Amino acid sequence: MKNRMTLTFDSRSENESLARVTVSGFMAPLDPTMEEMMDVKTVVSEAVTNAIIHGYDSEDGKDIELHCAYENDELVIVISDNGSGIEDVEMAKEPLYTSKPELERSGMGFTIMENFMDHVLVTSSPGNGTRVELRKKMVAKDRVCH
Amino acid sequence: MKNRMTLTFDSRSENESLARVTVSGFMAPLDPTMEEMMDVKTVVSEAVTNAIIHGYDSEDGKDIELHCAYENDELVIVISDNGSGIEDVEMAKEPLYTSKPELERSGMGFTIMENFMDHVLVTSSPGNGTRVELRKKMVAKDRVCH
Amino acid sequence: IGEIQRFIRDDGTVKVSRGLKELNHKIKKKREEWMKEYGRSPTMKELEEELDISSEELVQAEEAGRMPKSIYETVYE
Ligand SMILES: Nc1ncnc2c1ncn2[C@@H]1O[C@H](COP(=O)(O)OP(=O)(O)O)[C@@H](O)[C@H]1O
Ligand SMILES: Nc1ncnc2c1ncn2[C@@H]1O[C@H](COP(=O)(O)OP(=O)(O)O)[C@@H](O)[C@H]1O
Ligand SMILES: [Mg+2]
Ligand SMILES: [Mg+2]
Repeated sequence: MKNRMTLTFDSRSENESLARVTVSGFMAPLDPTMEEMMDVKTVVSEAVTNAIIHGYDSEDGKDIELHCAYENDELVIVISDNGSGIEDVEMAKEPLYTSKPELERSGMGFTIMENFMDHVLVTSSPGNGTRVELRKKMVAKDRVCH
Repeated sequence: MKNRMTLTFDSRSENESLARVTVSGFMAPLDPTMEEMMDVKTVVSEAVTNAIIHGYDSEDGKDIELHCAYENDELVIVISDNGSGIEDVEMAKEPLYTSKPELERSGMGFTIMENFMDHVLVTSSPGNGTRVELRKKMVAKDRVCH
Repeated sequence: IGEIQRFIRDDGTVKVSRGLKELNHKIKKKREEWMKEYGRSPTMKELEEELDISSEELVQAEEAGRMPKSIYETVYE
């Protein structure tokens, strides 16, 4: 079982929902549990919101890319933007750290991604954008067997 | 109201459903009626199936592109492939014409597109692929007023 | 969309958002029942079979539950 897709969309808040629907449609053939599906949607929301709010400073008309693929039970999701980038990725990942406290951000986006996914890889270059790679094994099928 | 997206996906039959879900997620902010959404999903299915079966002769691993945009109430959808192309577009559009009668194709794909959408433009070049542009005005908002 | 349509008399003017919101309530209820009975989250397919809906309907309705209230409020008026 193998598949791939790439969605490119405008940096508008309504596209957070588009990204969520697309990723759930894409993962449907893996028959995830509803819990797994909601976890994946949550992390996609976090990464897309980050691209819009932080990467592009809430400016619309910019490109965000959502790439998804699976091979057997492993789902790989990559969200990338060509925005401002992150100076210090380690600091950005710290729980509660936010560079936009004025927007009432929780600073928990990366922490949520790390908790809900098996693997999170953030690469960023200031001025050139950010790439967040997320991996998760779908274990639904094992569970169904007991 | 304005938005745009492009989905690129593998020429696999399970991606017909992905394309349908993605387009419905994209048009959600236009708050369509049931009928409008079913019409749009149906024409997307027809065009994507054509790209897979005719464009790529049911071979997977090839790219299909679904581009969607709206400005105010007009939805524009473009489905393209880099497959075999169509020799004679006028003939291909004839109701009941199919080049694959052995697959029990109805030959009604283009007819359905023309019936459900306001505007259909097919451009194709043999050996280079096919591009189907579909336009539809969403009139839902007017209807809600009664 | 079959299931969504079953909920409402569709004269062609019914908003998708309304059908999806109703379906979303059914999904939530069924998911809770399943959790109680089996002690784990149902898979997408299990829910689809329980509710006799397609995977597209499940995906759309799941998301509709989260969409801004305003859309539904106007629909229900
Ligand atoms: N795509 C991005 N582009 C630029 N900066 C980002 C991006 N994603 C995250 N960041 C930086 O990392 C910080 C932490 O992100 P996160 O944990 O999601 O918290 P929050 O979004 O609540 O600030 C952000 O405040 C921001 O400085
Ligand atoms: N993307 C495409 N690439 C190549 N040929 C196509 C494509 N789409 C349509 N065609 C040609 O147009 C014909 C008519 O298409 P359609 O009306 O959908 O009927 P059907 O798919 O049932 O054959 C097809 O049989 C095929 O020869
Ligand atoms: Mg965040
Ligand atoms: Mg056809």
